[in-house]
Amino acid sequence: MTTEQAATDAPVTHDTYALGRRDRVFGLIQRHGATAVLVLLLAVGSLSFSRFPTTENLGDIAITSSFPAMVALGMTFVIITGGIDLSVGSVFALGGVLAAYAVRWGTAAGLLVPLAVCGAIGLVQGLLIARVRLAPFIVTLAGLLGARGLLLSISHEGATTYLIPHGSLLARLGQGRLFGLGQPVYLTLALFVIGAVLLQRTGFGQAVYAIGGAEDAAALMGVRVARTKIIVYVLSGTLAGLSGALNAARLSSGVTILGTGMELDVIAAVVIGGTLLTGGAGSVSGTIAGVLLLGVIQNLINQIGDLSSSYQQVVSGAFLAVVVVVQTYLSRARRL
Amino acid sequence: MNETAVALPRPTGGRILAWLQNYGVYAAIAALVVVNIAITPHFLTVENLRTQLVQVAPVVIVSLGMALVIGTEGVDLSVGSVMALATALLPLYLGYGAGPAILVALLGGVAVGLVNGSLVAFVNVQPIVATLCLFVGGRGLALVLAGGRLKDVHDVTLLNLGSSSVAGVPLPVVVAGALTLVVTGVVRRTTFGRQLVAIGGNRTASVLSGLPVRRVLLLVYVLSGVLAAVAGVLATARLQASDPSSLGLLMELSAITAVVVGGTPLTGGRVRVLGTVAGALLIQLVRATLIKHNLPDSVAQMVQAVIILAAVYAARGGSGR
Amino acid sequence: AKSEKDQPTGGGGAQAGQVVQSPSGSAPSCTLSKFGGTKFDPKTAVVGFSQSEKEANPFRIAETQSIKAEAKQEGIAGLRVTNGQSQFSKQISDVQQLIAQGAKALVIAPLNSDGWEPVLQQATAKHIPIITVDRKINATACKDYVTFIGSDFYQQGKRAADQMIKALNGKGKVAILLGSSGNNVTTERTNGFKEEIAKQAPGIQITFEQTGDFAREKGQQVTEQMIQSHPDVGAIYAENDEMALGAVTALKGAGKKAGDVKIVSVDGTRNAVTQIVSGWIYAVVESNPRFGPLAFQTLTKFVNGEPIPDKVIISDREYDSSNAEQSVASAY
Amino acid sequence: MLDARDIVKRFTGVLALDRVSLSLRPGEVHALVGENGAGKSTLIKVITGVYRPDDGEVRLAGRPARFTGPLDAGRAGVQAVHQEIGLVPDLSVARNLLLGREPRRAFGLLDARRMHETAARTLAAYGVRVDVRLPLRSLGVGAQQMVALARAVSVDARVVIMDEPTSSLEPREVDTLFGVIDRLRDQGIAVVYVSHRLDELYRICDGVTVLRDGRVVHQGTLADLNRIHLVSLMLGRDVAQVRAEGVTRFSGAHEASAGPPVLEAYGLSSRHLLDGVSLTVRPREVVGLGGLLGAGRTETAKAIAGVLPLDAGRVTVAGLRVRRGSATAAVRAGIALLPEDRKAEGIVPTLSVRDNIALAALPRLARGGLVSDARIDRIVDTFMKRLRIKATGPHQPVAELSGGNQQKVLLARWMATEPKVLLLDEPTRGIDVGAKAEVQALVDELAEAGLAVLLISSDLEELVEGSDRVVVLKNGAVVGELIGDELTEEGVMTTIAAEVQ
Ligand SMILES: Nc1ncnc2c1ncn2[C@@H]1O[C@H](COP(=O)(O)OP(=O)(O)OP(=O)(O)O)[C@@H](O)[C@H]1O
Ligand SMILES: Nc1ncnc2c1ncn2[C@@H]1O[C@H](COP(=O)(O)OP(=O)(O)OP(=O)(O)O)[C@@H](O)[C@H]1O
Ligand SMILES: [Mg+2]
Ligand SMILES: [Mg+2]
Repeated sequence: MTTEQAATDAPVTHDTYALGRRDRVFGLIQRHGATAVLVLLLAVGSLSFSRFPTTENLGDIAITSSFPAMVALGMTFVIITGGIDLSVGSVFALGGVLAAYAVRWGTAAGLLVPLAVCGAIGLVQGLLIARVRLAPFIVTLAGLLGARGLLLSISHEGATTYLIPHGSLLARLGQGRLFGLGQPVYLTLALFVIGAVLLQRTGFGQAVYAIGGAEDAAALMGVRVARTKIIVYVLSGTLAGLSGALNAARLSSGVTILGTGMELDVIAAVVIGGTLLTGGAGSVSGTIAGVLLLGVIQNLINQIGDLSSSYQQVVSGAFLAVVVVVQTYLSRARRL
Repeated sequence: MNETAVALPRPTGGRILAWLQNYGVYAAIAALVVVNIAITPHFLTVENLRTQLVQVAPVVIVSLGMALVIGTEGVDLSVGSVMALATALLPLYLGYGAGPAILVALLGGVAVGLVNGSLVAFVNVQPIVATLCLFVGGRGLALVLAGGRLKDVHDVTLLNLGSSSVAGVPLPVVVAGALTLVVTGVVRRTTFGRQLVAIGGNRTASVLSGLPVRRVLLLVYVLSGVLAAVAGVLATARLQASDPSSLGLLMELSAITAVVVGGTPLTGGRVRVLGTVAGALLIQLVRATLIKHNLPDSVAQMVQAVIILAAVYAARGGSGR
Repeated sequence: AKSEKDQPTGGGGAQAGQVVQSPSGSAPSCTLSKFGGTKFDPKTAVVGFSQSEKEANPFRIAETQSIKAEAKQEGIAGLRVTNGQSQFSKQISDVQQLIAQGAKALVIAPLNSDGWEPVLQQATAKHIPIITVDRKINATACKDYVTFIGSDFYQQGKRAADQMIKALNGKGKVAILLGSSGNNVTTERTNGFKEEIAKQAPGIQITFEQTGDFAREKGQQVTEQMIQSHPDVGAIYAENDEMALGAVTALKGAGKKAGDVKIVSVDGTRNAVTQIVSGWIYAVVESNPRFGPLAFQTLTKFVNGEPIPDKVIISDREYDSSNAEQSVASAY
Repeated sequence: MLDARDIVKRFTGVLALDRVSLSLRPGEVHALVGENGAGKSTLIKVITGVYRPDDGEVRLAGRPARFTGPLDAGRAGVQAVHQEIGLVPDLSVARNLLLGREPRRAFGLLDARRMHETAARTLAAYGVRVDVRLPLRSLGVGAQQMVALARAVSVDARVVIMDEPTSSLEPREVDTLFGVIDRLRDQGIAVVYVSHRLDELYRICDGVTVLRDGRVVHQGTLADLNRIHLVSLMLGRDVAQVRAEGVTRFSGAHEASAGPPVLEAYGLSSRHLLDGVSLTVRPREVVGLGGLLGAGRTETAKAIAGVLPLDAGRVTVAGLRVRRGSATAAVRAGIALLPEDRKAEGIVPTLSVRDNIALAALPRLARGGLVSDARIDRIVDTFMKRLRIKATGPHQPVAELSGGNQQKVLLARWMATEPKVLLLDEPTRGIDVGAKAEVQALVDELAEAGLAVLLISSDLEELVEGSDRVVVLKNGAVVGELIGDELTEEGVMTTIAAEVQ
């Protein structure tokens, strides 16, 4: 039968396998380059600063990173679809204020209200992007303004800071510790596991990658492009809201001045994690490494002791550059 | 957009919509002006016109560079920091007179542009991240140079840049206008201009067609840097002080918004210079209106969000980023 | 590099350190034992100072400098300084890191009054005395933290209002250049001002209030817009000097004369005081940033077991045409 | 089975479909033919619900079917393989093949292992033996096309539509494909088959629909319609005229000059892709590159054009060495590469036809960095006429042109640079008979004019007819060369089949 013959005469495929090995190695490095750099940095830090590798210090890094991490998780999905979400910073802050505002009606409200509102913001953005086909950058930029405005109007132009009463369930949720680590850390880890499964092991995840890789092709292959996009932005909004709410619980107050510039940090973390802003490639594990990387950098800068605030910025800029360059060399983003 | 992209359901409309897509910004501006004439006291005065133009001039100049960068499917987040850098460099060299000082400031812009450009063109770092590095570090550097403190500027020549005017037109506006013409020329008339949109449209094809892709990219980011530096100098002259800590904060977002509202898609491959200028004007008018009517910050921000969306909806070019 | 002729930059030195207002809080009551801490020697111990914003404006520069200078003078070797870069989350983790680095005492300039829960928990667990400077922390003194040293922003607002009333002798239209939204300082300086005006001078209306984000450029731009839309405004209350100076530039640009529009502001930076002399600014309410001496005095007292008040309000000066000339030198 | 009735589709400017009807019987293989831009792809997209028709309706098994999109159509059993391969390059082969219907485990989680097994098995039946975990990108266009086919057919379909499926297939792959189509026919599945390769049509199609300028000009059984007649219908010229011109073909007139070769490539090597490929082309000579998919022909071309990073080897043009790994240098040296993948590597979709044509020649059309629109217009005008590019005007966005016309635009782009060496990778892929003949004639003409031409084509007939000499590649190495009367389709096939010594 013809197929048999075709099969036997098909090109010798050892070269494709070689190609395969090389490509898989690339993929591996691309996914774990950030982790490599992170390990390196941890080693350097531990060797140079005695105060760095203490459980307390590392614990602090973990808890501090866990909030941006949740936001970055949502951002990872968005960026893999080839989109971007600039609104997360404001939404994060809004989530916190809403939680503190709504907790008067009970813990449930304290969590659900921010999730609902922030999810709704994500929904609106998703609709505008997927259905009206406006550029994500601009839509979410508007989202950034809108959410901040909403926050200000709730808090009377930021004049009132709502408090989360001591010992309330919500407060304990954010402040409680387990085996010496803050509870949010575990929640974050759990969310990332779920995220990884969602991305790698479900049809939705496949759709996300497909859309980022080639939206038109994906559409022709019957992927529900619009629906997937909308879900992704809802996800991002909700996670930002959740992170904000938990952070408020930890601070036991809805601080109004949070989250400015957070979006860029988060995007940087995701990209350093090996996710391509062009979409179609990326991983959740990389993102967590990226977030921790930024956290560690901050911590190390403080370890160095009294750098002036301006120098601190210069250093973290330089750090970022180095990391990004290394990251890019590890994972050749553009092939020809 | 390619065959299949066109295939995806696109809102197709009659002439009006087609017209709107090209002239949406201008329509929006017109509308806003009319509204203001109706509701805002003392709006239709020369002084007011002056104020708006003078305030928008730096934004326009930065947006011009941003438009070019976006044309190559890139983005430059560092523009705000470049402005800070320029303003920080100025007073350090004013001792030699305004000319040299300004020159140094512009060189600062070139330097930043070179770094951004090399990261993007040679290392293939994604533009947003590449420029993020200097977005963070640049302002820090500026503050280091300035010793962290604001300095008053007394040099008359420099101050004149901000205050004097040619035939009744304030100098910053003249500069902005001139630069607009230059950039228009670059995009329309020069090989460089044609090549940069081609690169934005399809980088692989551009490489295969033997375009000097790397050189073009490098140059684009340098241009963006220089223009931002110019804006920084003008802003300093107007403020009559060098304030690296706050000058040009959030400028990158204003500029990007101006460009996109002006009808240049973030997907690259197209540059609309005049649209960009209009975009900047629109945003300026919106902000002015909100301030003049003394709206609280909360409302102001939400209204801005809505108007930006409306404008982009009207001026919607291709879809994508 | 060769810069222009010398700038009138102050900041350095300890001239015009802070003067404690006759302790308006409760009488000295908080002691080490009451707080539950243990005695230690500040000179040898690690002492952390957490600054909230970049040292990029006169106030912060002077503040940090004064802390560092005083520490040197007192021979406190183990001073560690962090900077929150205006990001609250960062300041929180900064302080936590200071604790992790074994700080025995903390001096904090909070970016925000609320949201210190995690820090306070860690600190109290280790009985680390916290002294907050320039802004309060909303918690119980002598339990969560030891004491607060600083100005009373509400008072500053009130005093600005009084100056304003003098300037307009009781009637006219006033514009406010607000600080950045959501900031405690903004809120209190606004409330103090408004309530005093309402109480003392019903003849004065506040017809315009927009945020200038504590920045000169924004202050200038907003003022320019205001001059067009509210030409009848006779005075401007700027919630910090930078915005006031921006307003001055704007007025000059609009061809106004010095004194046409009365400006009252808060801070007392050297630039502002100079503008009083030249007549562009009517009066400035000082907000003295030189916390170093007072902070370390208080700390030493405290660890030596002496009682300290749970609130140390410093007496801020006021600059106006009468004293500006001779005070310029001592402004920061 | 499937009925499309009086379909009308308008695009801004063009009436792409004008009351087109098409009806299929179960087990029928129906040929859909027409010039480039006749409306074939558009019709297919209307049927599969990608476009909404401005008028008319599609009926499936008697009932009106208003598909909301490909997914919907697929569910109803209407599958399509689109002209531009509708797959995602960065996803793995397996995921591309099974996207949307992956084998599941508990909780609806994907079963990666079974997914890879299934994928490997399915593809093997199409003669594609690759590691299915690789990103699709790493496969050649041909292989990708096979994946797309496998994807469309492997779901239980009632109608399968193939838009130019063979445009990048080897004769052997074509056989495989036809085997598949026969199977479909036996299962009573209706097939719509779009191709510009007439001989293929006659091999497998029963019915035929001829489109011209969006209108149906003939419908019937293919057997009743001889080749010449078919062509005349497509081109809209009368039979005599067509017979006079000959359906296609190279004149083969030009005499390769005996002079020194203008293009010399020595030992081009690149890990996994090429090892030591050497070849020379003299002026006025057309050298063909033969080989199976993945033999490395595209790689060879790209290496010469300086876009494939090389481990070893050098390229000289007219004796002058070309800087390695620089496309710019290659272009300056006079090398022009017409890429295989028109959409990804060729057109700049955001630009107009005019700007696309002028792109490569810009430096030559400019003085001191300033472009002269007059000169550009002149060039563009000449080539649009000369290549009969079908567009509403020089300012129409190139993305709106039909595949064939886009190809012509790319040819024009390179001719405008007046190159010394022309590398053509699948130059007639997806081009209609009329245009094909033009292009082939053009290639002759260019050779006549003294160019050195390197021709890559999966269409053996074209390769043999068009080339003076064919170099055969296998696994990235030269395995033979055929000149003169050994240069026949059989000759090439046997050389390919022969084991490497
Ligand atoms: N998205 C679009 N916008 C405007 N015009 C279009 C669009 N798509 C196709 N056209 C026009 O519709 C006509 C039919 O195009 P189509 O792609 O169906 O031709 P085709 O028969 O597939 O040609 P080919 O054999 O080259 O693929 C052409 O004139 C083309 O220019
Ligand atoms: N049928 C196939 N089976 C396995 N691998 C393939 C197949 N087709 C292509 N490949 C892989 O794709 C890579 C590039 O193939 P490509 O098609 O570019 O080569 P080519 O000789 O130019 O083929 P063509 O020009 O006919 O498309 C090859 O190295 C090969 O590993
Ligand atoms: Mg077609
Ligand atoms: Mg090929």
